[in-house]
Amino acid sequence: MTGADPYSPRVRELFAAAPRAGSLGPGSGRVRWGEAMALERGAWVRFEVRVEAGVVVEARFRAWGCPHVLAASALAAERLEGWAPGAAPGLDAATLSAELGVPAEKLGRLLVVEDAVTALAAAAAPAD
Amino acid sequence: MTGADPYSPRVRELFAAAPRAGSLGPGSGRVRWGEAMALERGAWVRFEVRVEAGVVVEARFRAWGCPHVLAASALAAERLEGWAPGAAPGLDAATLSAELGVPAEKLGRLLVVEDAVTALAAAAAPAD
Amino acid sequence: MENAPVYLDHAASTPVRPRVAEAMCECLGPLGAQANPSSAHAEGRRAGAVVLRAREAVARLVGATPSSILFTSGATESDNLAVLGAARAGRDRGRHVVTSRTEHRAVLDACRQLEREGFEVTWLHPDAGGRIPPELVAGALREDTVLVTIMHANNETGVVNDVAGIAAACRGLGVTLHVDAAQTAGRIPLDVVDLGADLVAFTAHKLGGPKGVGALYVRDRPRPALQPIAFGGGQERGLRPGTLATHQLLGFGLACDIAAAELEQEAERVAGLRERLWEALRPVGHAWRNGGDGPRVPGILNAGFAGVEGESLLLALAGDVLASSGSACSSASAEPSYVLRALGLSDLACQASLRLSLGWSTTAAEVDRAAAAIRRAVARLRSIAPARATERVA
Amino acid sequence: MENAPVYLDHAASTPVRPRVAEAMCECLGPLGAQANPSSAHAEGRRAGAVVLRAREAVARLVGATPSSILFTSGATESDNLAVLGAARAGRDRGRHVVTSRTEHRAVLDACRQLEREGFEVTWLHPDAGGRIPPELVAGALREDTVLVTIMHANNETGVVNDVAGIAAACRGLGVTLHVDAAQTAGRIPLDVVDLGADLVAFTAHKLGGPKGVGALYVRDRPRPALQPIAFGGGQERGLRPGTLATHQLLGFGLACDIAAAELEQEAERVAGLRERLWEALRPVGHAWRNGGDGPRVPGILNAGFAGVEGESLLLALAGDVLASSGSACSSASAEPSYVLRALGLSDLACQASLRLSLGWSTTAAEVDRAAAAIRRAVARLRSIAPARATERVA
Ligand SMILES: Cc1ncc(COP(=O)(O)O)c(C=O)c1O
Ligand SMILES: Cc1ncc(COP(=O)(O)O)c(C=O)c1O
Repeated sequence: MTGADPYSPRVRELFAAAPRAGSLGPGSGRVRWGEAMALERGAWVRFEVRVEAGVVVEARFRAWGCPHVLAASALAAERLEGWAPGAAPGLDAATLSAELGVPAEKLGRLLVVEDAVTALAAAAAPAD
Repeated sequence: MTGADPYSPRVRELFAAAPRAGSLGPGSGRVRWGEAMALERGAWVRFEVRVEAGVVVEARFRAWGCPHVLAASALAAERLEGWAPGAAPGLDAATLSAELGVPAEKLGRLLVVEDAVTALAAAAAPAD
Repeated sequence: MENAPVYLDHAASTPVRPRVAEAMCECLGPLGAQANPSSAHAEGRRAGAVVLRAREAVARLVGATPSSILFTSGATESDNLAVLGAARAGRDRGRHVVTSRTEHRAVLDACRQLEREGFEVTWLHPDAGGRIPPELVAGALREDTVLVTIMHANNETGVVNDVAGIAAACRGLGVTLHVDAAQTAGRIPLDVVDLGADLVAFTAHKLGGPKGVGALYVRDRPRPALQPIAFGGGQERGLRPGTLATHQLLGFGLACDIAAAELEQEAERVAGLRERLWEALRPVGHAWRNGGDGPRVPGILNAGFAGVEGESLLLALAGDVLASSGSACSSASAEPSYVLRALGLSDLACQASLRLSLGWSTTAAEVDRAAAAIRRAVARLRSIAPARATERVA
Repeated sequence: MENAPVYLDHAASTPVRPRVAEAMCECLGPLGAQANPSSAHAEGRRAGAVVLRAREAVARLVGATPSSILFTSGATESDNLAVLGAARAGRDRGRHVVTSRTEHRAVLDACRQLEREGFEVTWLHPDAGGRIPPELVAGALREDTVLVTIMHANNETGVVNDVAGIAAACRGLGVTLHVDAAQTAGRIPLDVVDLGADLVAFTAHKLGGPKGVGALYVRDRPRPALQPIAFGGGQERGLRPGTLATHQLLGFGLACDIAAAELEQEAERVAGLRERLWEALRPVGHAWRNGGDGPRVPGILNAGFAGVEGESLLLALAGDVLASSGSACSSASAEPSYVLRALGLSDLACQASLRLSLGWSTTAAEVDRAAAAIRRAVARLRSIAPARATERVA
């Protein structure tokens, strides 16, 4: 019913600070990106990572969507740092939403974040 | 709808003072009475008059009923003084109700007052 | 206030408790919760939190979970939502409804509407004490009964029905039981679980809260099927749409809290005042109480005075006592009370009756003043009535 | 209050006018009108007189006779009573209803209920400006049309329909016309006779009055047939039962009086503030107004900002501006506004839109503060969004 705060403290914090929002600047290593968009669901997310020695050393996100989408994108970007492409990133919608306390009706939007991570994982996978 | 005073000033006045309520005391002349009762309509009315030389010189009423019935009975008793039995008393429900501003849904009750007047008129009619 | 008339019409509406009025005023003020409680922004959520606390307070008073309390505009709407909503939702299972002749008009008229919609209604007659015995309900139940609607306490006589017994009769038969508790909530201990009802109607203005707000308890498990009577907005679980009136709910909730805190002590005090009033009235002679013995709410004394007509008694009392001859909504009509008639009273006895209802604001001094005034008025009206009117009481 | 967020959500609910709050408090106090306004005694009549004056005030604001104003719990109930009541009353004459896709959910959902009851509903699409042209209504009318229900002004875009034109199209065809005027009463001149509607819904909390009270205008001559949605008590000509909430009606009436006295001047002032707001927002670039040109209520600016998502914009603004992305009752849901979609906006454009609604409490300083905050928030969110999001607006 009415009265409850739809945003958990962690969502508010990530939304307000938006750490890692934006694009990577010039630098060493390989830069890879992954993007997903579902305008009818109200989400458009893009990740960029810099990979050095098989490990993500820097991650950035851009997101258009509700606060939960922005917060989940920021959280995912944080977790992407230290990730070794080729391994599973472990950043699916269910994980992100549980950590952030996202209401059920927003799950569809978090799938867009997951899709962008998946696209990134495909783009960043080491060529074998 | 709500808010209007169901009792006209005249009804309030007659109800409060109830002039001529009660019974006739001992005295000269002929005493006659008329009564009507309709409990399901909520009215029971009785008139007593003292007739001297063919004219009512004193009238009394008793009434059980709503304020409109009591007021109409008091008004009728007042009018009965000076009335010459045999003539039409002219105290029908419509007349009484118009004079007192009685709401339409109470008309049925004023008919009981009229009936009591009619009974009185019959009882007081000069024997011919 | 020494000379103001004594207000003995708590069954029609109680004055708002001063603390309730104060809190409502604050809520209506510049720093109050002014936004739409459905709005997502901070002010909306602040209003929403007020609504939530009110829901908890109402739930607490009646032993319900907050999620089982729907807010409405009053018991009339709650009754309609319950009666029409449960019957219509059940119409594929059956079209038989059981109720009584002494229900409030909100229930009576909703049941009449169901008759127009093709339902068959069994109208139970109360016993001489004004109660609907559970056996009577049990005997009326049929295979196709979908709804039983019986009030908790009657608003004219104050007699309390054995709802738990009625619930037991309904149990396991797939019958939804609705109870109109407008006259009992906040006045006598009431626990929806003990009552065993599926739906219970409440209203704030009979327990020291504001007019225009009420609630319907809708049991959580199992949840009775209910078709809304109005649509849109999605508020109140889609069962009752419309912007929630924050200040009204705040007042309702606070009134429930106060009533809950004082419940037993007030019930005793008010019942004591009612008996004091009756004892002070008896000396007038040819007087009786309507509603017989047995459980009743503390605040209602329905008394008859032979030789007196109710409306005239009320007018004679007007400067001294404010009361009703029946329920407020029928007080403008010239009809004798259908509730008293259903008890088997004669026309004369019905019309000789007065409902004196006491509540939180009533004091012993007021009771004494009222009793003296009533005695005077009865004596005066008897002196005007035909002599035999006082003797003729059935 | 310098640092309190600017309240730009008057379309969801207006703060209660201080004079209204004050008068309501008095009414709730110990010397207020506490009795049941249906009670016949002096206190009841005093409450009844308050109700009567409120009825006159509401009637005056909208050019109606007092007897044509029924009190309800708000526009949601008024809409339901009108839509369900008129259609059901007319079902023997025909079962076709005409409405639009941009109605308030109270009307939409009532019409959906009619569909479940066997009515056929024609759902008109607005033109690009968000209006329902009278010709469109005329074209939808059939022999079996019993009800047309079209809102006066839309609560999201503020665009005003040509109701008089629609009424002309319906005239003489035995069609009942209902108009939801929740967003216009007290905000723009409104005369029910000029509108030509048979039924018009109002609510107090959009014009400086309290939440939880509204009205339905029911034309006197000819009187449209109307089946109640709730029963009992006989109040409001048997069309809307329940104890009337004296203090609420008092507040509603007084708010109408104040609105009427200031109507034209306030409409001009608020429209000026709305334009000032828009002019201050335009420099942010890639911004547009929803709802096109043509008549609109003064207080609503529905604007889109490419590259920005409404809910995030609201959260980014939370400390500075309180507004909505759609109507309050849908603000908790994740759905894009059905009203903007019906205008033909793309998903992106719908979700990039914000409803800023101004009213009696809004000042120029607040508008400037709000505009600065919105510009900052838009810029920040754009800096976070994918670069092409700002360009991609249909
Ligand atoms: C038993 C009973 N039910 C229902 C109601 C109606 O309640 P409300 O006035 O809140 O509509 C009342 C009193 O008016 C009542 O006494
Ligand atoms: C156009 C419109 N109709 C109906 C309503 C519902 O009114 P209420 O909140 O009084 O139920 C609203 C606002 O909530 C509205 O804007």
